[in-house]
Amino acid sequence: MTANGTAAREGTEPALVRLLSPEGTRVPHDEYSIDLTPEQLRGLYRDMVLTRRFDGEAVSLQRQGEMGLWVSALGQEAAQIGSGRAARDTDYIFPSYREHGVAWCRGVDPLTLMGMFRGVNHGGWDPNTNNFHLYTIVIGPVTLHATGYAMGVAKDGADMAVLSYFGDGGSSQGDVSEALNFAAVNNAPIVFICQNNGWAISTPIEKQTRVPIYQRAAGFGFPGVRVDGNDVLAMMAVTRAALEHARGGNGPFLIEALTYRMAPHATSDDPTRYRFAEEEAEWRLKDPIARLRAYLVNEAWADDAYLAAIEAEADALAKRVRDGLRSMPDPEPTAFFDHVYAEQHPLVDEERAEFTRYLAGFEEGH
Amino acid sequence: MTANGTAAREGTEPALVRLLSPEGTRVPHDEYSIDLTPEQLRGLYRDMVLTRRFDGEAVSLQRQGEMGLWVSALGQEAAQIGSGRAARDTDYIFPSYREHGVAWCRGVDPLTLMGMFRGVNHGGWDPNTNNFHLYTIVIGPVTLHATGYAMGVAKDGADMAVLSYFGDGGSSQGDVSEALNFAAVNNAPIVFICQNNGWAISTPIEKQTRVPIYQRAAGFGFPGVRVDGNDVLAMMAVTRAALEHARGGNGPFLIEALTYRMAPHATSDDPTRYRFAEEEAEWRLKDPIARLRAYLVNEAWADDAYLAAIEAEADALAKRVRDGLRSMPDPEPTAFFDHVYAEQHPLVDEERAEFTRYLAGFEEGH
Amino acid sequence: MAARTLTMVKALNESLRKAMEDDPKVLVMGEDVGRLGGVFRVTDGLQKDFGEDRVTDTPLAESGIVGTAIGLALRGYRPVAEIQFDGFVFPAANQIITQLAKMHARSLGKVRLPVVVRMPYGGGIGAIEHHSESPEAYFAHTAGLRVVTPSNAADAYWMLQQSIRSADPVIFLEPKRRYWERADVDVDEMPLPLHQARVARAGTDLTLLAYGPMVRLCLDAAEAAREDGRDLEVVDLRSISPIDFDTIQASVRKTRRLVVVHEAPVFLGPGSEIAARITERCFYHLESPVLRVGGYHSPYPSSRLEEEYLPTIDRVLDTVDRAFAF
Amino acid sequence: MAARTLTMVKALNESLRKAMEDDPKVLVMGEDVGRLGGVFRVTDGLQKDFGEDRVTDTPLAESGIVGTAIGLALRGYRPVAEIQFDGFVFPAANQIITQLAKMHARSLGKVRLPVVVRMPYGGGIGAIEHHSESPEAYFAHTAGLRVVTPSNAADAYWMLQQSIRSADPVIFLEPKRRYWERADVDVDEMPLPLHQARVARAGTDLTLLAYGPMVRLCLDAAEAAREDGRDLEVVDLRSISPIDFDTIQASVRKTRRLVVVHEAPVFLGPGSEIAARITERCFYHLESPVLRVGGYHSPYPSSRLEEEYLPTIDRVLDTVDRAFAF
Ligand SMILES: Cc1ncc(C[n+]2csc(CCOP(=O)(O)OP(=O)(O)O)c2C)c(N)n1
Ligand SMILES: Cc1ncc(C[n+]2csc(CCOP(=O)(O)OP(=O)(O)O)c2C)c(N)n1
Ligand SMILES: [Mg+2]
Ligand SMILES: [Mg+2]
Repeated sequence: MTANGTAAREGTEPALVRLLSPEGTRVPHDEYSIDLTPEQLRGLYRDMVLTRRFDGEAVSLQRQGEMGLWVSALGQEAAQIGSGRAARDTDYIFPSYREHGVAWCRGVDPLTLMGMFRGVNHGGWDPNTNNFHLYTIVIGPVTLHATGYAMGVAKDGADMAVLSYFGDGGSSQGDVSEALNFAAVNNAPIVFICQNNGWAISTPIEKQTRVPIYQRAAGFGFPGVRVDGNDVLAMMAVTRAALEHARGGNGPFLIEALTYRMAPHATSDDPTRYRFAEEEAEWRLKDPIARLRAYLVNEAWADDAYLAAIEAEADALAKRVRDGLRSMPDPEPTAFFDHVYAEQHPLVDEERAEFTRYLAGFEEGH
Repeated sequence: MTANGTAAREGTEPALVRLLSPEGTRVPHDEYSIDLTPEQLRGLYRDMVLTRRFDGEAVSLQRQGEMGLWVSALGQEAAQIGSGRAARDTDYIFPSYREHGVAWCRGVDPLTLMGMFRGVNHGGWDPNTNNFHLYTIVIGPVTLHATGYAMGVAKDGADMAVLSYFGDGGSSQGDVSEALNFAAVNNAPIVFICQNNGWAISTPIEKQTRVPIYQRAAGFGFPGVRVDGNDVLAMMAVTRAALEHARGGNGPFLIEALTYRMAPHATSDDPTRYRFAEEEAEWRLKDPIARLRAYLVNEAWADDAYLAAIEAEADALAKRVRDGLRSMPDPEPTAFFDHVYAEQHPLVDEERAEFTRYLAGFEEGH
Repeated sequence: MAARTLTMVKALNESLRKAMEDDPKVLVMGEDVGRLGGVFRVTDGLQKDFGEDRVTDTPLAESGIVGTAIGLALRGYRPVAEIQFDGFVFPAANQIITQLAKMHARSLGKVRLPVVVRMPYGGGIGAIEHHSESPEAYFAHTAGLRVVTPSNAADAYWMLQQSIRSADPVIFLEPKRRYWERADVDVDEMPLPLHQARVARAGTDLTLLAYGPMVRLCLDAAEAAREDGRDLEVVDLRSISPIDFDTIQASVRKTRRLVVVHEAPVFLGPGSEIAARITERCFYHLESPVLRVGGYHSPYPSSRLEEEYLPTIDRVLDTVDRAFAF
Repeated sequence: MAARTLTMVKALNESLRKAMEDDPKVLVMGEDVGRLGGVFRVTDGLQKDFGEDRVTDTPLAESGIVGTAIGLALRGYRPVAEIQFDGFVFPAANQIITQLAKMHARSLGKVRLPVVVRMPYGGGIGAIEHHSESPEAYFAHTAGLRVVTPSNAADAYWMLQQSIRSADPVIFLEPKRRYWERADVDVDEMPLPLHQARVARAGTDLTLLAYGPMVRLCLDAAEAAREDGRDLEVVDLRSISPIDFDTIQASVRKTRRLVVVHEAPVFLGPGSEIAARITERCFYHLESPVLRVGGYHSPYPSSRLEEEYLPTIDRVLDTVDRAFAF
């Protein structure tokens, strides 16, 4: 199938920022460093385990018919938790549609994310509650929303920055390039994070770009860095630095997180059609959670009891999600008329009235 | 008005390729060189003078009401003639809408270009006659057409390359970035030429990009070079090399031609509203034609008689254009129905018949 | 304060100025809106008075303009984004159709996007390709957008005020060939609601329905028809989405005949919806089918043919004749 | 060769295969059309058999897909470009509307762009946002494009053949909820012309007009109506631009009543043009106004509401009742 080794995919060139080896040992780095307490490290571990758990539960629930679709973040926990935890609550985040780990860091209830995949809404949450924007299914446009938001932040002189996520596939969209350029020209306080998980559905990164995506940034005039996206410490360190760079009035920053989509693209997808199991197996060795666990255990910052407690918490979360999803109510039959406009609209009123009349007649056994 | 000195505008950094100084003396260059006969140099001179002349005549004719609009290429003759003459007849060229000098190199009659500005058509020439595509008014999309064409050339294994022109303003369009990426990923035989003439209507280059546009190329994985766009020799040398690079199967190449739009954006524009006359005066010192003339005269490759002969030829061309434009007929009143589709179409037929009936009734004094 | 006589360009300019004075969150953005004041000078002087931070020349990228306007609206601003010409709105189509129009519904009402997208539209000024198009049907078909267009300077002033104050995104279409026509503008007078149509001329025999650039033409046609002894009513639609069907219906129940006139192509143009719905509402009142005069199923032609392509008084009157011939 | 029973997906797949065998200039391109065979497997196996050079996975950029397809067509190829889902066509709107549709006219006929843009469209499969939309009106309003949609596997096979052979650009809409329905496909049988409508069921009392996904629904509605003693004719439009008004007119002159059914929003949807034009053509024949059943003026809702949003047999029959009540 796909040749694995072009510059676009290669994870070994010197530019890659890594602070924790796949074996769980600390790696020094000249430019980026991080010093976390055991408590903080355990927090990251917990975040990743819980994210993986509710994500996996979502896959099961989809299979059981509780959702039409689910897009799993399996394998990308470090990229998401590391960056998500690097942001301050006051920073504003624009996800793509797979950032369940980032949502978790913002305090968004996993059930909130599931409404759209169940089909009861298209998102429906209030972005301002957690400074976490809605998922956007059309790939590309949201990076410009994030950029515009950051331009507004600059106008306000607010002490905050914006995080904007996109995928390796997304990097090809004209809107993403326009976002990089608008951000550069306006010196906007925004950090772009490209999770390069190797695949856009069945399209490998080699067909998406000829060079690593972080290089795009220099082409628009700002710094870009490639990070080991399965290394939660590196992700956190670099995202922190990038956000500080942005908050400090130095303009945008691009982080390419080199990671891997361990699951199918979505529950409807069949990756055996386009990629080798060997590739997945290879990446399993770089698992972000196993890596941090090894570090914690080696340093004796986590023992079996601790790990078991996290598992128990994960079980409880899974159960809560399962119960919550199963009992998530359907919307009212006329709900789709309700928010087309913020202000009164005669056509919507007329159609709603007509439909309501129809429904009533129908129920009377018309 | 506009601060003149950011990296995006700066014309003095070492990267700039220049082979002929503004004073008309040859400058050596490590990577790019060119060796032309006096005959060839005189040819370039003639091309530039004739282009400037018919372009200037077009401005006058527009003022006299013979055209609704004209977009002058004044000041950009070297960028256009140097690159246009570097291409082989078999190469295929996709202009933007201001490449009158390139059209001239392809043997496209200036009058052919004027139809759209007169309003008798939207272009209407056959691109295959001179391997010179139609002008495209919407900025951006044509760079993708050029890329697709080049992808086709690669499929055919043909010994040729594609030249695709866009402006500094155009560089911001998502389509242009998509074109750079598609070209890179497909290793397409295409040379992009960005004529950075400092302005997109009233928008200075500093508001368009934070860094020189040639750097965009590296971000997508292929070489880019900034050239003194008022130096016809440098333009020719670099474009030749770039086309050879592309024809040789090495993929795309981006040339940023640093030049200046000496005229208003279009005949309808008033540049005194947004830029200083000093800036124009400064660039007048770098005039591409004066520069080559100085070189020719210094080397005694052109004398007064030669220069006068070219002026006479220019006068004749201007007269031919003037006469030709003035007698350019209006299209038939129903012409706009004729080429909506290549194959029969009932709605168009119905509307044409209706309109013809209406016209006939009207003429009968209905 | 008494009414002043202003061109539509000046009325729009003053309306923007007023909105920016009233609300510091109002921003103006687009290609060349700053120092140049826009290619039609609608934003003339605004950057000078309000600064580059509120009146911004953007890079040349329409998707970027609308996309960052959405982001600015998410941050609490009220951007008024200019698209330089009708034919250049399509690079922004995705932002407008899948994002701007849908985010309020997507968020179940939690996100409002009070963005105005202004653009000159329509033909008749002898321009080159893409500078004379009438793309209103694309936007009117899109739920979540409001689409309005003034026909005169007074409406231009007030409808722009109302559009900027709207909590919903508004596509604001400016009939460029009327930019230089003057009208009395009373900046104190209470306006009509944004989406209400207006009977521009009362008549009894047939209703001419138009909006934007075609209202003036229809008024002239009505004058001409008077010589033939026909008393035509002219309705200025003003809003293309939503459409004020009640006002049209009232007119048609009275006149019993309707001709819709617009520059946009007839095929699936706004007139098709009006014809369909008014026929349903007035089935027993209509003495002739609703007839339409508009652009043909062709790209907008080169300027030497635009008089042929566009509705003229004669084509309107010809169609009026056809209506009476039923 | 006798007819074989194929799903629509398989019929489309075989049609592409046939076109690629017949003409080496035919290319297939889009996101995931290669090894994966497309998310619906319409291009299954084609890359294996024709190579990466003719069946190409593109970067994720719809404007890039259509834009490079145009360039390939300029070079003499006949690209069949896939847009993965209806809701993702809008990034390509500018390429489709200002370039693909207009280049033939711009060149006074010297440039032909035989590009087919295929896309699955419509709802009913329980998908998330943007995977169930019906954008046909945007394209049908655009002069220079042809817009067609099969309702069954046999039409899918033949109409795709015809679209690929067309000298004009064709927007080819595939009713995704019918992808897995089977029909007899005779690959030797002479097809109808691409733009001709087909009477799918003869009847006398009222005409149901539909296309793509709604044809099956209308046939079922007609069956149900028979129980009420009403004999409905069902016309499968097949082509949304141009529209075969002659076939519709013949049907309506016979039945004297018309109901148009589509998933696209009713407001400025294809039904509006059909209503307007058929009313004009059949003014004295119609016993009730042309009525329309379709999507509401709302973004396509989340899947738990799509049964409410979409036309159903009951809503069609309710509208038929309304037509008879006039
Ligand atoms: C504009 C657009 N085109 C196509 C799609 C269909 N689609 C959904 S996900 C996907 C691949 C995305 O890949 P990438 O950006 O790498 O993100 P990932 O799924 O790997 O997280 C595609 C093509 C879409 N959602 N939006
Ligand atoms: C998509 C699009 N948006 C806006 C315009 C209007 N417009 C015409 S030329 C121009 C400036 C172009 O600047 P640049 O690309 O630098 O080319 P130049 O005119 O300097 O040659 C603009 C904004 C257009 N033609 N197309
Ligand atoms: Mg990916
Ligand atoms: Mg320029």
